[in-house]
Amino acid sequence: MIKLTKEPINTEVILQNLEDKSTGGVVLFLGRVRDHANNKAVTKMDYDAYPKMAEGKLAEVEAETQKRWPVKKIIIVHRYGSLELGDVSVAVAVACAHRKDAFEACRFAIDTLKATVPIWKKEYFKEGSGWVDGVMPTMKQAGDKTTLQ
Amino acid sequence: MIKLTKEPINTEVILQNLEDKSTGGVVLFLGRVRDHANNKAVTKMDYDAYPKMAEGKLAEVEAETQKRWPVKKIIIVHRYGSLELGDVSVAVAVACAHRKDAFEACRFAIDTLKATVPIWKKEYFKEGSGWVDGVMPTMKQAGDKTTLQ
Amino acid sequence: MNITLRFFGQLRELTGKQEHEMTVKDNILIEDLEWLLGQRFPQIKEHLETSSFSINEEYVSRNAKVNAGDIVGILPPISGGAE
Amino acid sequence: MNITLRFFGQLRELTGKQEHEMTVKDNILIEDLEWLLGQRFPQIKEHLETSSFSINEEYVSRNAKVNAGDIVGILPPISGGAE
Repeated sequence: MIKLTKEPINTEVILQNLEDKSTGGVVLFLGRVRDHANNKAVTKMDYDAYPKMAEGKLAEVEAETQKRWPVKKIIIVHRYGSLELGDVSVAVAVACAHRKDAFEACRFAIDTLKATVPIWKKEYFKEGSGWVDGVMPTMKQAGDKTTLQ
Repeated sequence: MIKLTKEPINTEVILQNLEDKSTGGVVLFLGRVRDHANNKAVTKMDYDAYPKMAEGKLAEVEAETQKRWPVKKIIIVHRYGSLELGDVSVAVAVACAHRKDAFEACRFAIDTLKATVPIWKKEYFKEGSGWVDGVMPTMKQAGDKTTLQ
Repeated sequence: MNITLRFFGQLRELTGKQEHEMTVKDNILIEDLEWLLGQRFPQIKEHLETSSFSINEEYVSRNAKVNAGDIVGILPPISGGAE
Repeated sequence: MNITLRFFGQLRELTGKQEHEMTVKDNILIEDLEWLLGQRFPQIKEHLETSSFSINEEYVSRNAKVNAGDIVGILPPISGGAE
């Protein structure tokens, strides 16, 4: 399941939706708004998205992760809009029979998401603000590193 | 924080206790009772522990993980007693400034826990039961693989 | 032919535009559109080289052809998620 | 001297004992205690080789010395957590 949303991310609901008696290992990653960046205090963070395209890319991340690992359940939620310090901006949760797969699949999913999903961050400092330096999106997944020319 | 308990593990409370505005990456691992083992249906699972020693080893896992990675918060909870299918038996949650560290630290903590903490599982099947084959505990952490002679 | 441009992140701020209709020659290549954009919006010229382009919500390379009615996204380097 | 044994997991089931007081010669080594246990509890003899020992809640090797009043744990291979 994938979701792009302006609402707060509810980790409790994510873990409930991940319940599955056939899976022994669950790995949940949460990305949160941090109070500092490059030794400067951050006060809040805006996330800009290309919503329809971001949803398509999130779905690709989900499909590619399921293709590469024996994933029983996967939930990817990304928030956008204006976030406060400590707010969860992204959640990736994976349930597998074994923990090794769950760790690897979750790591792959968040790394691939970061490399492909069109979302931009703007940091606000006590004085001023700035768009966060990012990466050129990869054509496909993090697996092949072909950068768009 | 470490805890060995007979009570159900509350993941919501764990995530609340992991809140920290200086950390951008959180990784939570949950181990759950699975409905199958070696192609046999499991109906429930008993966990036996050497409580005082297990608590000491959990504290060592916590300390060693903090020594090796820049971990801001770490919570390790292991349950013992009689568990039903789907019940969470172990939770390891780590918060770091960056996600790479959070993934590695969480993985190290659960792997080391499995190799050192004196806990035993007994599986119940439709017919019969059996203690789960385990590993010889390592003297120290998973890092050095010295098995006790 | 007419196409629709969409700007994101810093490019949206610099152009002051979220969406922009533009008339271009038929079957223009993205690389030629990139040059045109540098003329039309000089304030983003230096950012175009490190930006990516999408046509109808799919990343495309610089030699992709644009068709009439296409929605072309101009995407600065992405920075979603957390480090 | 007197020591206290603690059995866990399968060993507890096989011996039917959780705790067991035992009188042994002073400063006995774990490896000699292991031999004694095989005599006293033949039903766990085959499991002792793959078991680990603890003294007062710390893993010890086979050549560790046991002191009067020590609590000696006999621990079969551990299997905590999930795979």
